[in-house]
Amino acid sequence: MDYRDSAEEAEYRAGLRAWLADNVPPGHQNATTQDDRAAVAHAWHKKLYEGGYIGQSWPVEWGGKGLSPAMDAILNEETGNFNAPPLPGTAGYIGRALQMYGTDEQRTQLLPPTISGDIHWCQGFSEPSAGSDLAALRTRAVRDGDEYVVNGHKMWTSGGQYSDWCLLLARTDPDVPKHKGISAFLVDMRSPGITVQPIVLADGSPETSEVFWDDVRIPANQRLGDEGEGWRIAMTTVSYERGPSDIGFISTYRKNLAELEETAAKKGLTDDRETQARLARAYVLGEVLRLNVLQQLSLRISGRPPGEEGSISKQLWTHTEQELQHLALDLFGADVVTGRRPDYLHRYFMSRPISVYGGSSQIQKNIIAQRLLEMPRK
Amino acid sequence: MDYRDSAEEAEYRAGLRAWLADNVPPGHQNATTQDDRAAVAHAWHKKLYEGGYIGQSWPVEWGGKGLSPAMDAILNEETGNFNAPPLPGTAGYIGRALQMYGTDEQRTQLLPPTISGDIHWCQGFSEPSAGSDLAALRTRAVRDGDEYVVNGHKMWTSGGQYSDWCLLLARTDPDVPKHKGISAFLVDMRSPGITVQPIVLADGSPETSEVFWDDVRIPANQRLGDEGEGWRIAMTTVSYERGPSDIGFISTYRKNLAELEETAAKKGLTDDRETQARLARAYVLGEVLRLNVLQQLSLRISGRPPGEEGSISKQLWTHTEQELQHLALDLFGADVVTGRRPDYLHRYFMSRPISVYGGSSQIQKNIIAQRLLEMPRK
Amino acid sequence: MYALLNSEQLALQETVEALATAVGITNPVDLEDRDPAHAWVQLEQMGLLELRRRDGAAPIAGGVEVMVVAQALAWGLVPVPYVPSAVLATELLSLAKVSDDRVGGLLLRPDLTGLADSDGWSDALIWGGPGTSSVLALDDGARLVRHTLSQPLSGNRSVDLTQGLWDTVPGAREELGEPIPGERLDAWLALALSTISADMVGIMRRALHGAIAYSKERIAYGQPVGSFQAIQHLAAETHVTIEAAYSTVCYAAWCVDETDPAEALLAARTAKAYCASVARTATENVMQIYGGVGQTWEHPAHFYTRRALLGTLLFGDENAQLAEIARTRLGGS
Amino acid sequence: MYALLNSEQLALQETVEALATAVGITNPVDLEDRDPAHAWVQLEQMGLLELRRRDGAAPIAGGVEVMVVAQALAWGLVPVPYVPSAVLATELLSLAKVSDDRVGGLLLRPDLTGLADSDGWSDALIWGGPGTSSVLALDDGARLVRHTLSQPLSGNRSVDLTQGLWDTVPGAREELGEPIPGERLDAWLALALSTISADMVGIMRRALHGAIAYSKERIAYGQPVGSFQAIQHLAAETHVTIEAAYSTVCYAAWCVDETDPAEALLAARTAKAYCASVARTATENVMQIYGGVGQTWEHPAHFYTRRALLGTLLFGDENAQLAEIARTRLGGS
Repeated sequence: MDYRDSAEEAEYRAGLRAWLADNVPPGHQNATTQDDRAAVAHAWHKKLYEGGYIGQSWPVEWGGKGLSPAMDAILNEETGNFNAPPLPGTAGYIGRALQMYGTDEQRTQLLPPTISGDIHWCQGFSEPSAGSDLAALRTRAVRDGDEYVVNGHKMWTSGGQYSDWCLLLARTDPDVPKHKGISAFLVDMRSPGITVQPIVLADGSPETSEVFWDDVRIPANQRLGDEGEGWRIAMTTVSYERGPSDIGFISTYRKNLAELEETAAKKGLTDDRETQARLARAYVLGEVLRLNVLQQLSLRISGRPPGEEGSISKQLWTHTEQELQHLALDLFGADVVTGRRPDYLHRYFMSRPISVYGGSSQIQKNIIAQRLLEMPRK
Repeated sequence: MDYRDSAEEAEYRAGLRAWLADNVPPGHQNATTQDDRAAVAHAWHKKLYEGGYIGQSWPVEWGGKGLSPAMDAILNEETGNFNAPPLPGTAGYIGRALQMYGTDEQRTQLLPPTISGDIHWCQGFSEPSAGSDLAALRTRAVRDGDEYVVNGHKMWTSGGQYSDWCLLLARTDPDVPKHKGISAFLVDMRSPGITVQPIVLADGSPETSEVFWDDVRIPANQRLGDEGEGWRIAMTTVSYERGPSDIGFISTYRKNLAELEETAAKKGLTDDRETQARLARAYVLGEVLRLNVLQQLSLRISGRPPGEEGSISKQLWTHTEQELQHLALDLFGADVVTGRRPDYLHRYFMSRPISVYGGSSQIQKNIIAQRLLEMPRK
Repeated sequence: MYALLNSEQLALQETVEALATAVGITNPVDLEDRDPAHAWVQLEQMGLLELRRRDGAAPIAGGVEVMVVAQALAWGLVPVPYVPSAVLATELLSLAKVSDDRVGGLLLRPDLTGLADSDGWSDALIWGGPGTSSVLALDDGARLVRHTLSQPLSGNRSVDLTQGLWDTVPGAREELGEPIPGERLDAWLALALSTISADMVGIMRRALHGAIAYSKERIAYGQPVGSFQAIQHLAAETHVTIEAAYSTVCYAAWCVDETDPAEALLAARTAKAYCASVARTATENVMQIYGGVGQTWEHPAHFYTRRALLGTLLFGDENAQLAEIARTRLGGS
Repeated sequence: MYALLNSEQLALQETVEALATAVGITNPVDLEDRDPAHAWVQLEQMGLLELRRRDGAAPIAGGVEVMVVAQALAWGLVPVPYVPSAVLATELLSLAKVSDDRVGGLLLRPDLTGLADSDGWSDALIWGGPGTSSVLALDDGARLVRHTLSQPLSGNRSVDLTQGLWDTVPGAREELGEPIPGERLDAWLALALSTISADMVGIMRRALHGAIAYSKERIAYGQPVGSFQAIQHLAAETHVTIEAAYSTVCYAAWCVDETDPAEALLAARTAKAYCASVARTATENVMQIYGGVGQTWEHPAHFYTRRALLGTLLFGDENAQLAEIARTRLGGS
């Protein structure tokens, strides 16, 4: 056990800090509309790529740096320390899916621009009647010569409006058990028949999108993996999506907590014992999550692929973020309900679906009980 | 809606208060051993009977007073206000079982001494492998001429050592579905073959008992109800047992909260804002329970027998009592863990099984969801 | 003793629930399509705006009837300022012995913990409807002050899409009627807290009602999600807290006109403390049962959450009530 | 960066867990049948009592190894005063540069929040084993004070049946060694908090481990109770908090010897705050999963609860830690 940087890690960190000092875009926090935030994210991806900070732990042959997964954690931590925009998460896990399941042709075509930020991805998994029970998805892909023809309706396609490509799950065989009839596709979002519409979240802000697929034709060589392999690909992909470290959560959390502390101080609340205790408790929960993620990252450093223990982080992440937003409401509720702090209202409503998406809290607990604790299924 | 006493209720209350002023035994709180507490309870039962305060809402023909169920609530409230010992709960619900299911002979034999406190009852329901799933009970009663021969092992027989009679559930037919093969019996605890052993609870105090039944012979005319009717009798009985008002919980709770407030004041903690808030919260929870119980009592006043809404009170009661003991630990934990307040340790450990006995919290939530909210069973 | 609604009160509940279902909001489109003035007129025609006017010394209807109406209107998400205007402003005017036309709303402190005092009006917020043209506050001497607005309200600041909070606008200030005795003000505060709590119970009940109906229809893993024990227990826990909240609100509402004001205020603070401690969680649990769809603007789940958030704060959150309860019970500061 | 045990540390864990399982307590009868002195001798023979002695400037083993041992001994409910005696008293002697025989225990304030100061000895409590013959405290000048007891301890006051707390008895007082610099005392406190937290994690893990095993065997309604979603989720929630607690304890234990004392103390307070916030609930959940049998004296469930209750308070409960964390992070009083 050693939480200190190794020589290699320390060198990496020093270089990164120097680079961040020069490159974090000033004022990027002022981007509050979805469009502005997407623009910031895309520009930041490009900049990270130019600095050599994309795909740290990917193999060199696929455009990565071949570094230890520890560098991912350092990157997360330091971008947080420098108040940088969030790291591009989607590129990370879709890139892995391409590496693990793509053909040489697909990798050659798509990995370089994915890494460089020349193309951006969305995920076409969930549907109106397939959420937690993702395998119930109904979007059909029917083989027609050298193409598949896709019809269906996808929900919760984050960034659908800003994406060039989509990793799509669709049913290619309706006659086999539900998990076995699903295939994965790499789809150019400019294909005719794709319609993206924003989904407006509870606070009134468009945050994600739904995508309608009407007779969309996909070349057969854009199928990822074999027919029927879609479920396995999705599960692997999701396991890389689940970790809070992969999505820059911890750095954002620290920023938001620091901001709450400042607001409390400005309002003269930091002399109040209960406020002190609650802010300290939020710090503790953030540390709990950070330290748990470090242990899971250490499993990866030691060569273990992400497994069910990711459900533990997901639960901690959910609790930590939802509690932080509860704290904001409890401390500054009057400002929130009277419209003086729309940012807190936004964050509050954004914190609620964390216990729903990426496998609801109920599903995570099933996984923990049945797979980690080996409790009996009915 | 009217929370005020009716003229009849007010008169009853005034008479009761005058009687309590003269009759509450001084120093009864000093009874801390199980033996002493049983002696206090039995003496108090006798005294209540002499004063006419047993069976307030029972029919006059069975030795009751034929009063409105509201008088039960007043009795509960005022005995609490006067710091009297707990009301005899077992007599109440076993008396009801006798009234509803007993033969004339059984009623004539057993109701009068049950009311007068000349005999005391215990309940032989649970078994080592039949707790929440009570219908899985294995104790067998085999018909042998004019008798049944009982063999088995009962757990959680509260007051087993101090009881003269037992309401026993035993399986009379192992070949029908489990709920249908159970019968109820009225058993003299002096019958040969009955062995009572104390069960020591987690804090080290004997609180209840287990009872071993070895070839115990019960006259067939001591069966309560028909063969196979035991499950229905048990459920009716339990529904009268479940309400916190039936077991004097609310008055005990108020006493215990007042005592915590005094202890906090003595320690100079009542100037502390957090302590104030937590004590106030305990008051609120006590009121929540009291007011919910009043509404359920009103259903009975209006003629409805107790139903599934009793599960709501049970959940509130569990939460309220467990939270009060948590509060005691949080305020005076150092005194508890260093042996200076064995009473708080005792109450803490006594609060834990509330979420287990009389239908665990999990079972209560099943009942609420499936029967009150009509959510679908699998 | 009878702690439940009597047959007349049940009939009132049924009537107002039917009205509320007809004129209330069930989705964001309704917010634009439905005219709140229409609902208001219907309430007026049914005499529901008059409940706290005095017929001699006694109000036309008691705290329990007010609770029934407030709860039913919240159940239907009827976007009218019933509580601030028809109940609380009317009651203030009655207590000050002012025979006056209807008053639109109340002037609240910026933190919503109570009526604004006459010093801090520039920061104060108006709790009322879009057509409010005058608001009430109290001066230091417990004398009612009316502020007649010189221009129409604009820019609803409220997070709750079905209740209005507005910046105050300039206007004329005048003192009204007789000073209100402290004891009567306590009773008024008890009415305020119990009515706001009743509103919260209405919200919570309707929210859970919808989620349970959804859980019976929505299929996952081949069965209704409402058949999973985790969802059943979440619903059951929520139901327990809502029914418990209702129990406290009934007593608080009854006390308003039937007990001495100190007891009424303690009962009302108890109800508000409990409702404020469970309302957010209840509506969050409802959003969780709805899953993804419950997170969207198009779905009414957030309407309930928003109204619960506002209700939690109006006239003081749980902590504020607990502090006052502690002062009553334990003495001290 | 590697936030997990390395292979040597894993081997140590395995060894001590095996020992702990062999000499620990699994039911109340063991308390009378098993001789704690025997367990102590085995720990001694394995060199585990020496980990915090100094070999030159550095201790023989670091905070991580101490954590591993403390957690494993708690896992086995080994009724020996390992933490107060072998870890914390030994560390104090090392810091004061005293080469001394083993010291039995520590003298704690009556509220268990820390070492007693020299004024309040009559109320102080001894945290140690039944054979403790001398205890350590600190005087105002941060000088170590040894109190040699003139008579044997009697009457264990501890709620925890596997750890001793005793009234102090008269004895001879002597100052020992060099004053300990404030920074070193901070590091010592970090060691204390992280080791107590490690003990709590060991308790929680073992408690849940047993309950899960039981849930696979115990049949209700024709199936193992562990197959019900409600029980699965209760176990899952408990598991999450325990693993989270472990994550904080690892970092805190590592910091003891590897970071500056201020960082180590913050990490240790973080771990203790979190462990104290979850331990009671975790052991209560375990009692709930066991159902009726988990409420009885004969069953070991209450052993875990008792040890969790004591651990929660030793050197300050969650509130005490949060207050200090707030002082560090927010400044002020």
